[in-house]
Amino acid sequence: MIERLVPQASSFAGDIDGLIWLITLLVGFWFLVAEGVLFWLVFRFRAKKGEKAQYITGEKKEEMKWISRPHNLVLLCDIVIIAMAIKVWVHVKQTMPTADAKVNIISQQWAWTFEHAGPDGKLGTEDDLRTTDELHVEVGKTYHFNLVSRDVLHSFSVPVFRLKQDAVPGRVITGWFQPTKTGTFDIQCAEMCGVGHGLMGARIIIESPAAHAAWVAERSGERLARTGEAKP
Amino acid sequence: MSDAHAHHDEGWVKKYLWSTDHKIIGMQYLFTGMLMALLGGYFAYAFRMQLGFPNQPVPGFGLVSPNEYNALVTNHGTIMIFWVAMPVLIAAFGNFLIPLMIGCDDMVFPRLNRLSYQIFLVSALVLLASFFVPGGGFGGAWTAYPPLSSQAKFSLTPAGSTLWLLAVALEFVAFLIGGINFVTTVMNSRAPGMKWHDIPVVIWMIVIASIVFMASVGPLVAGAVMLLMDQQFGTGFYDPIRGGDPILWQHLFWFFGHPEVYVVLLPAMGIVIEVIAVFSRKKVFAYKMVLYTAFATGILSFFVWAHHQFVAGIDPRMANVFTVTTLLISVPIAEMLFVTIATLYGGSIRLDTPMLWAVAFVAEFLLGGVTGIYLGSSGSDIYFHDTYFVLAHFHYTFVPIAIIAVFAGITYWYPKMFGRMLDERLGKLHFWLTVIAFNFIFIPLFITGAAGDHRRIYDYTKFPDLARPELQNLRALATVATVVMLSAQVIFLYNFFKSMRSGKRAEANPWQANTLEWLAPSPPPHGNFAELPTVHRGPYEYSVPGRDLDYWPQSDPPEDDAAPDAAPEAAR
Amino acid sequence: MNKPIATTRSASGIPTGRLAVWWVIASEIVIFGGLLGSYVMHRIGHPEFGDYAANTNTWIGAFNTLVLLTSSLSAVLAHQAAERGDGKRAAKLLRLTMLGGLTFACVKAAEWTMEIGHGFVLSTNAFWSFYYTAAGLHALHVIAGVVIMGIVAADAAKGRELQRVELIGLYWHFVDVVWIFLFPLLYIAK
Amino acid sequence: MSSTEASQHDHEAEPAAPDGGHGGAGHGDAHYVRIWALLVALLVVSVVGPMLGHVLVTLLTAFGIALVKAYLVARHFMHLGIERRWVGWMLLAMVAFVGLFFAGTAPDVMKHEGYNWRNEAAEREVKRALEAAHGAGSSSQRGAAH
Repeated sequence: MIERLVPQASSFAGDIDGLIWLITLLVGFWFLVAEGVLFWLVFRFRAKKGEKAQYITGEKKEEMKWISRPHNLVLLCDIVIIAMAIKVWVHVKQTMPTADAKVNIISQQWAWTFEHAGPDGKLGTEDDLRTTDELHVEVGKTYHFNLVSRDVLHSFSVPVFRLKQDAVPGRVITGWFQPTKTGTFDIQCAEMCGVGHGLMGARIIIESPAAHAAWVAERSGERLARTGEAKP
Repeated sequence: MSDAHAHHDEGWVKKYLWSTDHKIIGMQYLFTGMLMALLGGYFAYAFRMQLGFPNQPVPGFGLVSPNEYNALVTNHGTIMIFWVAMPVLIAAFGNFLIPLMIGCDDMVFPRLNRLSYQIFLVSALVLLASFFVPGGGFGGAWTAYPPLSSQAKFSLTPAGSTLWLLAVALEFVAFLIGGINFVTTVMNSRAPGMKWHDIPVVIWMIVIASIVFMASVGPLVAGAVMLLMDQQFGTGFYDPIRGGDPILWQHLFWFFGHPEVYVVLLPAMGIVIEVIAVFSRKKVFAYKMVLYTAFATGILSFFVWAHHQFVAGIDPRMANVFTVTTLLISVPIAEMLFVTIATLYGGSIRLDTPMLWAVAFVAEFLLGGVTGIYLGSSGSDIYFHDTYFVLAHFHYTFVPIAIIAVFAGITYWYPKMFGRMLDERLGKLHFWLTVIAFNFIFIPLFITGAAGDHRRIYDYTKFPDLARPELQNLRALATVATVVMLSAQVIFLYNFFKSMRSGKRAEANPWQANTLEWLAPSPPPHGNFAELPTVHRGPYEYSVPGRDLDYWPQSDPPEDDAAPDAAPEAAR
Repeated sequence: MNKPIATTRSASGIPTGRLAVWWVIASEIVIFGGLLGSYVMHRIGHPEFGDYAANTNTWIGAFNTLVLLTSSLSAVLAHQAAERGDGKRAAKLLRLTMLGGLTFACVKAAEWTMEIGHGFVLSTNAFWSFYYTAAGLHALHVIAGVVIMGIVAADAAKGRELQRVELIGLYWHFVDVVWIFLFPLLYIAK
Repeated sequence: MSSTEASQHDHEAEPAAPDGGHGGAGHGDAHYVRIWALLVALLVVSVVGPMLGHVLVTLLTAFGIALVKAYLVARHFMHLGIERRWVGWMLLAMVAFVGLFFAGTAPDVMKHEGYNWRNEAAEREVKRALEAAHGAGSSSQRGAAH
């Protein structure tokens, strides 16, 4: 359903879309039944000349079952949804699979800064690559991210990943994703962050291993050239 | 108001502005709420136009700048919840109905009641003032998350955010005072013979809502004091750099914010159940079950707040707890709707305007209810959080609550309020235009939300994935529908004010209803009843077998010989 | 203004005024509860608050506790007098209670002056922010109580509205109970 | 509770009526003075207890005794002991709501780390303040570090 509007580009996008499907089926059924009964009753029991309404208290046992049976069924549906929701949640947000690579995501009014590992493949070293409003990741690798904010709340949202996480100043929040599809997609800020909130977009560029390596090489070449000029 | 009661010597100011009469105070709340609704609707018009037709001057507003856009969405939300839904559903209907429906002459503390309205009025004026200060109105969303709301260097609205906060805090004070008055009145001043189970559902709902409000707003009052100190006195309660915690505000806010949904939902449900019983000539199906579900909802509503914060940086383990509680609250709410629908069974349904609104409430609210499941279950909320899907969901709850149910209430009690009938034809026209346009606003927004539209963005052209023409067409459709829905309200206003002068005169009980307010003349004079009534039976004894009339007012003395074999519950 | 008949009914078995005061107290519990709950979270999470709290003066806090406890006694004795219909004595005892409230406020003012003189102001750090906010909110309640009590005492002296003596007393005891918790939270937990 | 005719009594207008308040519970003024004396004694304990310097004793005397004091004031001065039972429960329910708020909020605010998050700002502030207080050693001015 969602995948027809937004492509799935992460390993857990399918899980979340599946959960949405399940909920749609269960609540859709209830919704249609309830609407159907409502309109049927309004039609069936419309006022007719000389016909008096029935006197039903709804407190007798055989009357109550019309409420208590749906009640139990709703409860059952709830339990199914709870179980599936928690399963997806634990997978996406609570457990962290082993990382192949790491990125730092720094949000501020109103821009995103991304820190990628440089040619040495490690984050937090001299040769890290910093970009603004452009996140480069390699398809198929599991990434851990550290999300921080420099000023107010922001939210790192990648619709194609079905991933969203608020950034809170003072906190480091970690999470993970594994891109599964190459392409260039939107990154949004999904938490009100001031006047420029509407402009705080970025792009995620998911590349094949070769393309990613080429980008890293090109960027670090540029970086070296720049620092070389700065420190003759 | 009717001329028949103009013989009082009091001046106009004393009678209408300085009155302690619960009916006048109810009207004050109603008219203030209606004015604020017009303002909130105007705001919606301005920002919807910007979204539907980006960066073109909006007729009647001009070009919408980003900070104006933020102030518009923030204050649209704040106004519609705190200055429309609350005053109309709780204060206006509560004030007007409670003394009439429980059969007494006024609220227990009439002067406190007047004070409550005056504080409310001041709060509305403070909010209005906040739009005109340097920097403009507050634009940090109605949730006012710090540090954006607490530090002017981030929000760029140094005065606007403080005035906004003050206005909200004053509004809370007004409703605390009003709520205490409501609860005390219902507990103590019921007509002789009116036992707990003879109280009409709508009164129960207003009382439960008032108690839920009272119990949930406390932490936020404390939180608002702390936020005010952060804004103006240099404290760092929510400043992480100085040992504070922005997440604390989120908890304080939503501990109130979620019960608040039920604070307005319950009175709306009460109005709808009242109308459905009268217009289907049926006893409310399982009256006690309605009360139990209302209690259960009220209590459970305190346990669910953090589902607004699943991805806000709270500990992910807590999300599991709140998913369970959130989905469980669907059980009493679903049951309340089932009971409402079941009441229709076997009825003799007349589709007058109030009934149309009441049925529409159930039909529309169902969609709002079921879409809540997507957001309450943590796994799918990761995607839907802060998208237009959320927005469409809560508009499918709040519009039925604050608009549809309110229209059901106004059209139903209008004869009692003003002594005249509304025009049915205009009423039905207004109904169909409003309800159809409403669906054309928010169904498209469900779709754009599912496609990834995130909230509070003034221009989607900056997001390549969202700037697709098919999404933009949906946004434009929603905007056009908004304009239609807002225009339809002109019909209502015309009908409302014209009928006040020239509508058909209403008798005391035009709908042939049972509850006590219909015993009083229309409109009721000061003191309400010629002789304070005594209650002999429950409020929903419609179509009792063995009686010629299909209704049986609560105050009618029992006819021992007239209906010897009536159902025992009925003849108690 | 004539009292409506509504005010004189008592279907719950509790007189209207007292019933309303119970609800006032209920709504105050959650206000103070939210603030103190937030404080306790920070207090436990931030061990350095203990060092900051060492700068508060336990003896002043204890003295103020004694003042409030004593004023609560005079408030309840005023209620007893009102029950017996002795408005004069009730008014006298209420004024004694007001004196307690004023003493409390004056001591508080002196204490704060001293602390501010030492450089501990509202914005010094989170502990002092909570300290001044919580104690300040409580002090506002004390001052409001004193003002209302003055009005009630004036009426009671003339033998009017004697039931209000109990109502303001209930409120006063509640303010006392809040202080009973504030005292260890702000002064003793070091 | 029922709205029997008998209880439709005009309490407001006749405040001094024997059933209008709680004075008729058989207590004279001496009873209240005794409660007051007990409260003062407890106050002394709560001040002296922490001087022993034992954490558990401090907590017990400070907060345990606060609970006892609050109970005494509520029961005897506010007359909750002879008020309708539900009033006490209603007030306790409000306290329970505060407890609920605390329970839902503390995992995020009281703690500074959890699954996949760390409140580094708070950790830094604690470290800095403790070092400023104990590292510098000037006990008279600690706390005024800013």
